[in-house]
Amino acid sequence: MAATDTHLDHDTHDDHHDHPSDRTYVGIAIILAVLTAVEILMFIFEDDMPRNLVKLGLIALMVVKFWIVGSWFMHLKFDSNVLSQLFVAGLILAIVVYFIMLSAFEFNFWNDGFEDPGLPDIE
Amino acid sequence: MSDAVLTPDDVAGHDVAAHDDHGHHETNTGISNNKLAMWLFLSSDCLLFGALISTFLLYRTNISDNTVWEEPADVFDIPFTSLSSFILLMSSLTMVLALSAVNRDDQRNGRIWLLTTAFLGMVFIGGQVYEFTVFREEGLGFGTNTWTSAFFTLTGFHGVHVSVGILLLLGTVFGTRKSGLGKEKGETVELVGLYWHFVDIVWVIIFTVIYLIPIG
Amino acid sequence: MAIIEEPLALEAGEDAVARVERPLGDLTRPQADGSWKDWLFTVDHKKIGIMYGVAAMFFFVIGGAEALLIRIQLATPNGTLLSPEVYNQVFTMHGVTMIFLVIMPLAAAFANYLLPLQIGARDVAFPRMNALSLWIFLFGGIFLNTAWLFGGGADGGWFNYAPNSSVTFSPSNGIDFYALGLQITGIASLVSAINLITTVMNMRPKGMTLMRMPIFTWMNLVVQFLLLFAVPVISIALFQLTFDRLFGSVFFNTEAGADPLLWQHLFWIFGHPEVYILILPSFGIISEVIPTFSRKPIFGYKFMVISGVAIGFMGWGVWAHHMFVSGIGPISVAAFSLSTMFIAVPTGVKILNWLATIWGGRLRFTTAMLFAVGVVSMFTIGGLSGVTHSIAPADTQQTDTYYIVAHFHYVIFGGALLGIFSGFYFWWPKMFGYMLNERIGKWNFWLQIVGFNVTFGPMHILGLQGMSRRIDTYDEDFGFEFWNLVASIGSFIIAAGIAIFFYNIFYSRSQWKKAGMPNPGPDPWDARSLEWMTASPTPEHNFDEDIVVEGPDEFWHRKYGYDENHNVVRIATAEEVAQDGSNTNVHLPSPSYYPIVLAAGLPIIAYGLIFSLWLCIPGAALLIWGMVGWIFEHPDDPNAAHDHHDDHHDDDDPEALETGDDDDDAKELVAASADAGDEN
Amino acid sequence: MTLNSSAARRYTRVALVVLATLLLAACAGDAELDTRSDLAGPEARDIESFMRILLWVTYAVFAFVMAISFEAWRRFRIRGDDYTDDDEWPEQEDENSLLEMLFNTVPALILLIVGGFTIILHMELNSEETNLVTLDVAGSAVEWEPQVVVVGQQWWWEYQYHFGDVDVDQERVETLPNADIVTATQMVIPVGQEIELEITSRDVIHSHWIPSLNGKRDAVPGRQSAPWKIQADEPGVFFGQCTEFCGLSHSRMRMQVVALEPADFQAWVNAQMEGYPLEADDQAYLEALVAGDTPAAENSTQRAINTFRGKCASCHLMENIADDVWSQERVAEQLVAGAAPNLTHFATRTTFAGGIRNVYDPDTGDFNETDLREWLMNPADIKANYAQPANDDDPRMRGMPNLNLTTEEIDDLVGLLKGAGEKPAEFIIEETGVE
Ligand code: HEA
Ligand code: HEA
Ligand code: CUA
Ligand SMILES: [Cu+2]
Repeated sequence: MAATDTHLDHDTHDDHHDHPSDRTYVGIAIILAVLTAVEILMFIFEDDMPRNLVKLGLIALMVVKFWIVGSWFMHLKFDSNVLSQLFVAGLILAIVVYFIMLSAFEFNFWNDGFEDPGLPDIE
Repeated sequence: MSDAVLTPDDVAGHDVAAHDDHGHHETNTGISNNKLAMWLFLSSDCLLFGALISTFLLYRTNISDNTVWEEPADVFDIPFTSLSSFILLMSSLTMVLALSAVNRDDQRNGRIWLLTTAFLGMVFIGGQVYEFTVFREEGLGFGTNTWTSAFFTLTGFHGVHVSVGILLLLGTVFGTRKSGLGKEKGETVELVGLYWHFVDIVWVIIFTVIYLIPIG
Repeated sequence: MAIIEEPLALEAGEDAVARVERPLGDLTRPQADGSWKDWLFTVDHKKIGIMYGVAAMFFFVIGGAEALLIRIQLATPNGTLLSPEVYNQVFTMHGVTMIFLVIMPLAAAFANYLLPLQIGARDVAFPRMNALSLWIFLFGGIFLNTAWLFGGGADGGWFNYAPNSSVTFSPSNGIDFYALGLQITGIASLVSAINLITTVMNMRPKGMTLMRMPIFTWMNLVVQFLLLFAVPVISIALFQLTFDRLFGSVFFNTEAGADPLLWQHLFWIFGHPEVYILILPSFGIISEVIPTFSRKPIFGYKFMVISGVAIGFMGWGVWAHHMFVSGIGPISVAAFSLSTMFIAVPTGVKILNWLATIWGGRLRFTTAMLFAVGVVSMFTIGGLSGVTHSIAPADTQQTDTYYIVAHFHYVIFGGALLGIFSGFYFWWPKMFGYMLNERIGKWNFWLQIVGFNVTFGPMHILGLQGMSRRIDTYDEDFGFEFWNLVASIGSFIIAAGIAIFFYNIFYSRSQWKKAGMPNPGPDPWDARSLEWMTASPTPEHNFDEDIVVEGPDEFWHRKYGYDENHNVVRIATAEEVAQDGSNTNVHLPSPSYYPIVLAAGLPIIAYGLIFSLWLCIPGAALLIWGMVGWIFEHPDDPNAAHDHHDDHHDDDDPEALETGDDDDDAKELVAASADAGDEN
Repeated sequence: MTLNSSAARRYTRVALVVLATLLLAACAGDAELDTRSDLAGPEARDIESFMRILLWVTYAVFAFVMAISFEAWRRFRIRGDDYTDDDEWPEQEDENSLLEMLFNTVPALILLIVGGFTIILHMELNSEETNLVTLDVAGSAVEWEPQVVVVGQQWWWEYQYHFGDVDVDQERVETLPNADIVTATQMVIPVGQEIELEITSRDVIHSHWIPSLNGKRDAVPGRQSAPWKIQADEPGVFFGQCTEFCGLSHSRMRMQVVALEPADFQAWVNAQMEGYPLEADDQAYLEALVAGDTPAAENSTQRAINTFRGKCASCHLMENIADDVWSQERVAEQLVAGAAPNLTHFATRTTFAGGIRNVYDPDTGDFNETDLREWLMNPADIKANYAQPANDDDPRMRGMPNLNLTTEEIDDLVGLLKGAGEKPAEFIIEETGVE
């Protein structure tokens, strides 16, 4: 995600580079606050909306907030790509592995096995 | 001789020319060792919280043996938790402001923002302690059912992370009383900040997963 | 200072006296004085590596003795040497010891010793953290084994399935020791993973790109990443287990509706990457040994690297092959069966590349080389039986029988351990300055390989005959007694082989002393990578000068070139190329008291959790003392003689001086607490 | 040099011997597989034949690796201890795209083919066939969809047969209704029928494995396993052993499957539906007891009834003798698993104590009083168990405790158990003989 901003990467050894200004930070915080408000609104009107929409919406908002904090506050957008790659590696690994784990609990097909495919004789 | 000989600072064995550029050692990645290590730690922590969150997801609906509630939402105090979540979220703002002040060599504001951040963190922890007490009073113990076990462990681990963060913030503020919190402390503050933001985004997930997303 | 021992040097212009006057002046660092304290407080990656090795070999004798007890018990039907109760503890502790306290730390020994050398660095990125890992591991291992003194070891098997691991089913404290002990050693692995990854990523010399690193370094990098991501998973599982056993939570209590498969998933999500953590260092070792003694570069370097990374990567998607019969549902089983099978592809690439390296070479069968080709053949057997397990339908007949026991001993003993022995023979002169005797070495090898096959070969048969694992006896009429007896005899042949190895160490040393301690020279084997480019044994500062790297196998290319017919010709001798270690002008990180202090706190806290929370107080006190001392410790020993404040430091600006220390304090705090504090 | 080369030859010889041993071992393994001629079910046979093909694939791969190695050793080795002589440098070949491609693709192709067959076999093993067995149960004809609930507990197996119209595919064993037939350690099935197993556990994880009929499947508490099945093509007794480590007496947790012709199976069902058969005066004595009187026991059976009701019935059920004092809740208070073997038809089984002792002497066919006496004297002598409370908070036990029975009580009980059902057919007694 931060890959596009290479021009922001420092070429000098000098300490750090163009940080966003404090004002940008405050702006970001306001965005975060608004997103949180939306989340809570969704929660309040949960019963008036389709369940799946609520769930999807909440998850989407969560991801967006995560991404904003990660890329601006944690500077991933401005830092070396190596860091983003490291972090995203851990993140994706965690998501994928645990997703598979949880689905193994869900899809365990207790009662209906496969149709008998008629085994070709492998003798 | 001296330029051929590895110098003390050069444990890293990097390129000799970099020495003239004092104070900023060139590493292969251009990232300081400390920062790289911190990020490695954070990416490892993803798996840690991942395991806790998945355990919670697995046991999310398992509230057997429970005489206290119909569903968890009955005991949650969402406005309260929302507020404390919001406070934690905003502490991320004060944290970047602290870093930005330190990087400007603005020591006074740097300290103020760091202390604010720590304070907000403490408020959050206070809220969590309060919530735990309420739960206990309602009769929800650690071992009441798998839901409570998973809940207390997940939020508790997060609480421990926040508390460590508070110690780090306070350590930074008070540990530099003599030496000052000048620009050269930028990296220190940045590292504390990374940790702090991470703890914050973990809560973003926890808040949604535990409190907001409806069961069923 | 900080976690990065940066101000190793006293900054020029600052005098030692000024430092001693600091309020915490008594927290100066110890000095190297040539006594045992050098070892206790060292932060030198080489000493640390050696201590890892010694500790692991010590645990190996314990784990091996447990194995021999198992084999005596099973040598005859209805054996009575061990009661069922003790047998269960013995095989559990055997597995736990061998995996967590033998193979992993032996790999860590090599990684610590060699990684900085192979990339031409002076030390690891965080020397004190390195010492911390060692002591945490060692104390954790000792803690785990003290379970024997407090009512018996863990008795749930090394993977300790819930709910058999709950207090109801295992009322003794053994499993508490297991959970907390592994938690502690896990912290050690995590700290050292962060340290070594940072080292490899950040501290390579000029010209050493990633694709010029030796395969050994590569494989260890992969291993450290696996540890970085796998350790937290088992940490959580162990926390849950501990909480269940000690604090009344119900993660694995089926009466409260828990699902016991949660433990299995978490354990094996860690556990399968773990087996690659065990094997990849060995793959790295033999990837150095085979080219050296074949006189050829490693065949298919790129594929070797990529396949190693691929193994590490795919290792995350196969864990449920340990759960084929646990009832996870046919779809999952099918998916995991297929994904497991295909791990054989990158592994096969490695095997075949080693064969291609040997092919057309000039092979010298030194002991190191024998062990290395031993790995190639023996690991193949184990890998192939692994593939037969991965066929889920077939595995329903194999799982939890001795066929599995045969598989994993073939890959672990025949792969990981033989590889490590190969490493011993190969790097011994570099580490200790004398060569191990080759003739005795060959006895060692042949006894070990014959004994190994006689022990574990028959287990394939026993398994296919239907002998269950983890049974303390079997009846005569099951038809198991012949092959069990053979296996038991074999295990004593192995023991003889390993005893010979220990003998070899002492014998070779005394011969060497008798001969007037001849130096083996920097490069006794005509080898290829940078660690051979400095004196033997490695001087404390590793290298006298920076090395600028121009390609893979840098050292070799400095010794040899090609003539017009593309034949190899020598252009320099090793002695000409290698550094002689004579530079005394190098400043090294000072020893430190605090790693060992900090580490000592952990087992005490763990005892406290088991026996009485009061004990946690002194434990925590040690921990805090360690951390505080760590932070406020001088970056350097002010009294040490520094005769080399050379001009280099003249450019220090006064401002940096003033604040030199504290700057890092907070960083240190971050690192220390992040890595030790909140992990436990 | 000479010394070295002779040493080298010696090593080569040793290496060859090792290889030969290995090959022999492999063949022996194969031979063992052949001698496992008691493979008696289609599933086991399918797995076996696939496994045999697999083994040959692995032999081939291994032979290839070893052939290359030996040939390389033979051709390219040089001798001598000087590791730095400059003459002997081969061509420094370190890549070859074609070879490297092959190293990837050939194994991948082999595995692709193996994988295809794996999936087919896997689906076959997990498929279900619905076949109904017509049985006469207590006088009425029942269409039984052959299902057996298999429950593991420390350290024995329970088998439940539900003939009624119950859906046994439920998650927890505790919620299952009472079964029509409950037996321990020995599962009896009709030949030629695919039997669906619903495997679960009451305490820790066990694994149910009858190697001659099919692979294993774990018994996980709180879950009922994904479907698993067995089928026997001919009458016989097939042994099994718990294969998931389950604590102290894991090695002594064994079981057998007895496959019977349909008619014999029907007879077995009929017998199992009966309660304990009592003589008229003993029956009268029992009824008096049930009514609350305390009549004096007049013979061994009556004394045994008394002892059983007083000491054994807190855990064991014996229909018609103790069903009024026995209760599931009481058992659950005493045993972690909450169940002990149902003893009503003890004498129709051929093994006891988790399948490690004979009920009948396999040579003479006599009731095995010796072992039974020893067991009743002190069960822990025969089979390690934790017949003591698990910990201070939890008084429940996990095995049969020593009841401190007197010799006379033991004699009486042995007599009672001897009468618990018909003696099974000769061939079962002969084939089951353990130890
Ligand atoms: C060093 C450790 C190590 C290594 C490297 C491996 C490697 C492999 N393992 Fe193993 N395994 C263990 C350690 C290891 N294992 C342990 C400790 C257990 C037991 C845990 C317990 O229950 O206690 C276990 C158990 C285990 C099981 C579970 C069995 C069961 O309990 O039912 C399975 C199932 O799939 C499996 C599979 C594999 C496979 C497919 C590989 C592959 O990576 C192997 C790949 C290698 C080759 C295949 C050989 C070389 C390849 C070629 C020459 C190319 C050509 C080959 C073909 C075309 C096939 N292993
Ligand atoms: C890391 C790897 C490792 C290693 C190296 C070994 C080495 C050996 N193992 Fe181990 N083993 C495991 C890992 C390992 N094992 C694991 C993970 C399990 C599963 C546990 C479980 O089920 O939970 C297991 C289980 C296991 C079993 C199955 C137990 C059961 O299921 O009931 C057996 C049985 O024979 C066995 C035997 C041996 C033997 C004979 C050796 C020999 O190779 C050991 C040789 C070493 C020595 C003999 C010591 C050194 C010798 C000397 C110093 C000589 C002088 C000293 C003396 C004579 C005391 N092992
Ligand atoms: Cu039951 Cu093992
Ligand atoms: Cu595995």
